[in-house]
Amino acid sequence: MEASLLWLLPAVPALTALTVLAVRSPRRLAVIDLMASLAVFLLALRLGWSVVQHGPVRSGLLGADAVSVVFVLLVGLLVAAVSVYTLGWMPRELAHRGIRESRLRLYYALVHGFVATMLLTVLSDNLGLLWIAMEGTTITSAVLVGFHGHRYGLEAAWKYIIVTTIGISFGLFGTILVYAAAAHAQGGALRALSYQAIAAVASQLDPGIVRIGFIFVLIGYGTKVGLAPMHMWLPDAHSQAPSPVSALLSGALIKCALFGIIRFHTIARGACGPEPSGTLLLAFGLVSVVVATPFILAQRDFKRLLGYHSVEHVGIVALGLGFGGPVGTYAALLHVVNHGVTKALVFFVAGDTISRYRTRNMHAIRGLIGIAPFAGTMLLCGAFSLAGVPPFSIFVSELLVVRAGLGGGHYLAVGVFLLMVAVIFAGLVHHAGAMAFGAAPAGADRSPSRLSPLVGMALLGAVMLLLGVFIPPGLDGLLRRATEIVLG
Amino acid sequence: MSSPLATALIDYLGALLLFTMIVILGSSQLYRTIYAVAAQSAFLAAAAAVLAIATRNLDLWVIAGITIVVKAVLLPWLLIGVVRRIGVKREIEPVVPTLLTLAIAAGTVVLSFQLAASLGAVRQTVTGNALPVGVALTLLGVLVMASRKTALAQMVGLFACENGIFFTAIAVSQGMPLIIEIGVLLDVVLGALVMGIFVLRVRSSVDADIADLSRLRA
Amino acid sequence: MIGSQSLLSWTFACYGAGAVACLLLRPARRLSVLAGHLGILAGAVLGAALALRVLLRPSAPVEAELPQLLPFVRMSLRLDPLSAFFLLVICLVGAAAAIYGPAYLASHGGAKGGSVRGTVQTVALALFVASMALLVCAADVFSFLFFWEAMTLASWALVVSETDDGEGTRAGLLYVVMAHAGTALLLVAFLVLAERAQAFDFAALRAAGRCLDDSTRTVLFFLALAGFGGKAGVVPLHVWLPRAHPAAPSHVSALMSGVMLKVAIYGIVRFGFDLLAPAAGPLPPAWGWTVLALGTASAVLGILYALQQHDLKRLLAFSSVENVGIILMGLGLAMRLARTGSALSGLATLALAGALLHAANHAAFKGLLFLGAGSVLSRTHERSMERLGGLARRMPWTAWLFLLGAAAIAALPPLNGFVSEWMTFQALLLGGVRLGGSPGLAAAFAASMLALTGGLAAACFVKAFGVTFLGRPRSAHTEKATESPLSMRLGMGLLAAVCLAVGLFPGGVVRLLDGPVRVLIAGPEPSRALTVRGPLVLSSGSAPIGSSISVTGSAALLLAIFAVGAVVFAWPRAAGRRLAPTWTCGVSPQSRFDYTATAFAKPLRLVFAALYRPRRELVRGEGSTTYFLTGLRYAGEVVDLAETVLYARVKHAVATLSRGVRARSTGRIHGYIGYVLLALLATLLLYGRS
Amino acid sequence: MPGAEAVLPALAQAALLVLLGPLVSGVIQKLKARLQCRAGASVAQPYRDLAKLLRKGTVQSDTASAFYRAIPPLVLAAVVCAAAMVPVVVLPAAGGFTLGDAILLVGLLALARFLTALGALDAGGAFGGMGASREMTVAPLVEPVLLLVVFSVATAAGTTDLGLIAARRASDPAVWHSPDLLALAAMLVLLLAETGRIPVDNPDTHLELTMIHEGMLLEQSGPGLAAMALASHTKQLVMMAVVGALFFPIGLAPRPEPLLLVPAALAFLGKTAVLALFVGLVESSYAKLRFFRLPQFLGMGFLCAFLALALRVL
Repeated sequence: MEASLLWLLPAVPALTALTVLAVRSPRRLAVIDLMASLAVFLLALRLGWSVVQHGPVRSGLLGADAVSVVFVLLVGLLVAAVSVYTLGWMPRELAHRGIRESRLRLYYALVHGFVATMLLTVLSDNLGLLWIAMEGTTITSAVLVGFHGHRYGLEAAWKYIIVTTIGISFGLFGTILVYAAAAHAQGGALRALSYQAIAAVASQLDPGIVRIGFIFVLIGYGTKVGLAPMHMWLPDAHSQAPSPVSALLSGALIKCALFGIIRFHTIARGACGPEPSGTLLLAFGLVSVVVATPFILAQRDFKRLLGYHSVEHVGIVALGLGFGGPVGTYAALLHVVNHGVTKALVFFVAGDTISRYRTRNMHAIRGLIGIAPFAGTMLLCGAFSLAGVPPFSIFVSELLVVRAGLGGGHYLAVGVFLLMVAVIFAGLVHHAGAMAFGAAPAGADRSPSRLSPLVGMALLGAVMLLLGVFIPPGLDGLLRRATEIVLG
Repeated sequence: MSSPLATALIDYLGALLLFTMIVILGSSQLYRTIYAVAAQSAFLAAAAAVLAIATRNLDLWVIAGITIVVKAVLLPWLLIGVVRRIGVKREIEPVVPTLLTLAIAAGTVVLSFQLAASLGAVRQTVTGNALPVGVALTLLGVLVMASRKTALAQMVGLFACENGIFFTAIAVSQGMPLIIEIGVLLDVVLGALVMGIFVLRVRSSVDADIADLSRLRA
Repeated sequence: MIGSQSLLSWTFACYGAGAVACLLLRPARRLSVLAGHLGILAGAVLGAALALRVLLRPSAPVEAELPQLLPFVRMSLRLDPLSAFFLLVICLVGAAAAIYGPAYLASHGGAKGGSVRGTVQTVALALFVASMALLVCAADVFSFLFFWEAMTLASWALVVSETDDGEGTRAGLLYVVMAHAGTALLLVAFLVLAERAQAFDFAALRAAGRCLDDSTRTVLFFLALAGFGGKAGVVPLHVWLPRAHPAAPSHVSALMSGVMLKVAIYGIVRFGFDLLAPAAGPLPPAWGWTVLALGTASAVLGILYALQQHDLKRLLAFSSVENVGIILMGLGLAMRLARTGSALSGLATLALAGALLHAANHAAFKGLLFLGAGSVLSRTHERSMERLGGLARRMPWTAWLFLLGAAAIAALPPLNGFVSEWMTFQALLLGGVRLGGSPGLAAAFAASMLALTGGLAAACFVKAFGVTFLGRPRSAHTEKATESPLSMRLGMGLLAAVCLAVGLFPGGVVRLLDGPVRVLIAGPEPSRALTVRGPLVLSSGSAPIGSSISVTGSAALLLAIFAVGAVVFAWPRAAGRRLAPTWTCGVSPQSRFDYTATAFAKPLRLVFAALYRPRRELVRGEGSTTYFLTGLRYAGEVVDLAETVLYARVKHAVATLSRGVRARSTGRIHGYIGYVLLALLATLLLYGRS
Repeated sequence: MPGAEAVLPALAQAALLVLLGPLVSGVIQKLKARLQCRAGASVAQPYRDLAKLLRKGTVQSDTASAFYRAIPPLVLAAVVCAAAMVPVVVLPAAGGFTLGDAILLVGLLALARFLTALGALDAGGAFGGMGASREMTVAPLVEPVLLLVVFSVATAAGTTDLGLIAARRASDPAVWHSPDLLALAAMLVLLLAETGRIPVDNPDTHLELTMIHEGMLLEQSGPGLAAMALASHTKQLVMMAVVGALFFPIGLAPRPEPLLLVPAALAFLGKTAVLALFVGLVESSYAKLRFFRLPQFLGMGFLCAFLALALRVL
């Protein structure tokens, strides 16, 4: 049963992608989309439950342990929320000719292909398959980024696909090096690329080559994650994609890439001890947080702002991993979930806002609370959450990250981190406050928004708030086990 | 065929691969770079074949075959097709002056050899100089992409870079598992297709080279 | 008699119930606001009862375990006498605000806002008061930080929701940003300690604090001091305060200025005397001196800037900076003197008691003053004193209550402000004598600065009351002003009663300080040290050294003489009393003849010009010559040095930097690829070799 | 009533100060007149003025609030109350019930000043405002000086209670140190400022440009004005008594017994006469300072006082 779940999860969206190609009517498309996403969500929950109950599941190239389940659950939740949101978002988009009706099914097909590849990424036990799936996500999402077809979209898409493909190739190179080390250690055939097998013998791997392999993987997958200084494509792509896709890109995709890094982090820890990989993650995390700051402060484009925030927050995750120890790793994994949920929520708000004001220039967006109270409130809540203020979820994970850093004695890193967080907080609250309050311009669309986007936002908002004040024992157990796995 | 001979052959092929890469780096002619990358892929296939003979590994034969078909024929053909479609001017004007590029390339190669030298034990597993050559090829491929203005040149660089990876993969441990190899190639082809589409669409909508667009910044 | 445990839970249940009821009844706007405030009132009353019980009966402290929400922390509350004292202060002002609030929101906030604003503000108020009360009860790091941020957010919401113009929003931004930066510092201080303790609860932290090395201890203390000082409005971290406090609804301003600052003081006390205190021996002397210096600077600068404000609420906010400074003076001295041996410990008690008492007093009279300013605002919709005036005849109750507050904050006998300042004076003076040398000189200097502050405060509040309530009205709104409704007057009356009670019977109030002082320093208890000569006499130390006053006695004497004098002077005479216009050299008087706030403060503005950097511009009307003016417009302002010297420059620097960085990044893909390649090469070079 | 034996002398001394207050003003006026080669009014003139004013009716500004009428008695009460804190002829019984110390005295004087200024603003009009503004500008510069002087002496005695200070210093004259000279200098500067004398203020003029204290009384009339005048007379004498208690605690009676009281009273009169002479001489030999020169003048006093304190502490 569990084994079939592994195949089922990617298969459902993949088949959906094929079927929608044959459907024309927008209404039916939307319904199929919603159904498939909910199915994915339920399957993810089922898988998570079974893994929590009976431990890791494997079959062939696929496998799921606590770590991957964390990511699967995140992807499932976001996919469901995105579909709910799309229900009400799409008609308005069609009305504003953002998407032509003739290409609608292509859109849905691509989205589901994208989802399928993401699920495959986090479910693959085979490092090669992981690479293949990740390249798949690049290809599908690149088309989505360029979906609008105007020059900006295409430019962003080109930068995205080229830069990330380069990164991914480095990732492949690193994978091969580790594979070589593994093959050297246990001259095996296909199983040599199996993560489980490699992790099992990690201690016998040659440290030198694994170290180089990890560097390649970190830079390579790090490009896809959006760690500075390989992050530059990210604001372009995330700002040009249609908002639901942006939510998936920022919320889920970069986390899948992180998943890859985490896998190799475990292997590297096994082979060369915690030192090199931890230090590298710490360095890149810190650089990301620092680099993101000025771009957040002096930013005009709403969605680019969010893009740079993704850079900052993957930096925070990397910091957590780099600080290491149970606390740091736990914090990093928790932050993956928290940031995914929050960022998707804020992208939802951004989509609604942009279609109301017909602009993404934040200087032109005023008084959102007045014309869309719920969205405005969500904007503020999301902003505060992103800034790490209780009672929202990110506060908890950031608190833990700081604690891990102080526990590890990285006072300087923590100092820089907190300074940057404070500055970023100023910038973010400034932007959000300016957009939420004040008097809305005359041209703004004051029509009450449809139900489904609000439901989508409310869903994520609820999760955001809940995780801020209460971590369910199930999730806690899952994260703890995942931490053990990551630490090897 | 005995292993030392195979090692020697692999080394020669590695040298050839590097040579072709340098040709790609140095030449300002789009067609020439495309032919060069095709040749490079052919050498790669040859390397695979050599190892296949040496190790009597059937998978490697398959890989060699696929490489010939896909990388030496299909992809170059696709590139040339695109070039014909958009009638891009043959000259590639570099972003970085070619000489400087070559200098950087030299440095990169040295670095990669040094790096490989620093790994003692592992080098036995790798056949000959495959590891440093592979690293060098990969990095140089990216260097090409960074230093060329037109999108097609960047695609060429990307393929060259992947050749480097494949070479390493083959040399390091008789190739990755077959289906993985195939999957990777599949991705490469898909990616190439998508990129081609992008190039064409930009040409048709705004008459510019997609690699030249730089409106999105900061 | 219900147990303290249940009382505790009931207290917060009331706050919660208030908020929920307010949300549920939202359609009926008046009703919902009323319900919310009722909840707050109930919570405040219960909380006060609980606090009094803990303070008066020093039994085992009340403890409560909060449900464990997050897996890695156990949140708990613990009500020891120190917490109880601050809880009492919070509940006192909270109750007054709750009585005052509904009418105020209806007459002022509601006028512009509509139902949504009323509800939002009521809920936020409930959360605000509740989070402050929970904060002082918090017994572990996580709940402390959690309620700390909740307090900030709730007050932020109240600040930005009051007005539609950008002013409130900007003030809120500055406020929340500075608060957050402070929280970051606190985070570090707390977590370092928590790491040493390997636990989150204060008991463990205390144990860990005992065995810190001195440098770490000091670093942590200064981190905490900076974090809390920002919230307390210590110069130069005060810039947010005079913007944010006036922007909120007036009863919230009362809470922010009167109570929230005290919560920050609580943090400093808790950290300095309790968590970070060494196992034995005195605290590091640097602490006391730093706090004393900061306090002195805040006191003098705060009142100097307050003097030059024309916006009534802004003036009050600045004077809060002054009073926090006075509190810190006492704290600093107590830190220096505490546990240094029997001779000085009595003085430490005196200083600490003075500081704590002044914290409570300031809460009372600053709350009263803000409520008074609020009723003026709600009646006239004027905040600038230049356009007020003559209100004493139109709203007498508000006027007299405000006057009481003004006299109290100016430290005039026989009111509470004088009592606490007298204690601080005595502590500084005797401390200076005992310490001798340069430390003594520092204490003496602080004492002289405190004296200067007192004088300036008197001037400031003569201006505040005189220009606002006396003379003739200077605008149409003010002309038509009427007395505020009963509930608002009741709210003010409560606090006024506290001012009088503390002033007249300090001996009784000092008893409440025994518990907190016992918790903090191992000195003699205030009630023993301060009322050696009976409850009606307040003594500093025991005779022959030390001096004593009887505010009660002198108040009685004052009253008696006043009665006699009143009888004599009010005795009916042949030539009775008649009314006549004020003498203005024969011209029939107009309100334009009256002294305005600007005019009143001008001499001091010139005396302290070096500090104020006053800017004034005179604009002559069209076609005026040297001798003949068709019109003259005067504009002048005083800049806050900290703002211009410090913050403006930092802000500018950051902005320039980030713009520069952005300009660097061209959107060319080659650059992107180049960076990736570079990162790889660099990393390989640095980390590749094993 | 606890310690009535301690309170009654205090009240008696306060009454003494109130009664003698006008006389001192009269003496100073007479002295000035003589120095200006005028006959001048009799020393009893202030009493006559008070009696006259008490008989007159009141004219009150129509803009004044209900509080206005309460101000004069309150001010007087505050000053008299302050007077009760100063040992004039009798030292307090050690350890007995004490009404208050120097700080309370300063506080009560501040209260009087506060109320006076409010009364001035209450009537409206420019003169009252001007007077109040100037008074409240001078006050913050004066009060610290007074407190510092008290502190500098108090550090020697270890208490701020004027009675105890006087007792302490009377017991051993060795307590007289060099700092006291500075403190005394500051105190004399202060005396001129607090009593509204030249060079700080000019009690004889009603020119709006020069007056400070008088400006605040412009709208007062009849009994109210009488109260204010009596208050200022008393305050003046209180300040002098403070000087005596702080620096020349000579001849104070340790116990309230007739035999001891007589010399004490004589000593007090002597001290007061000296100070009155000083004030008179200064008034008739100096010109009034420009208002904005005052800070320097008072700053001088502040500096002296602070140095005195510093020397005491160091």
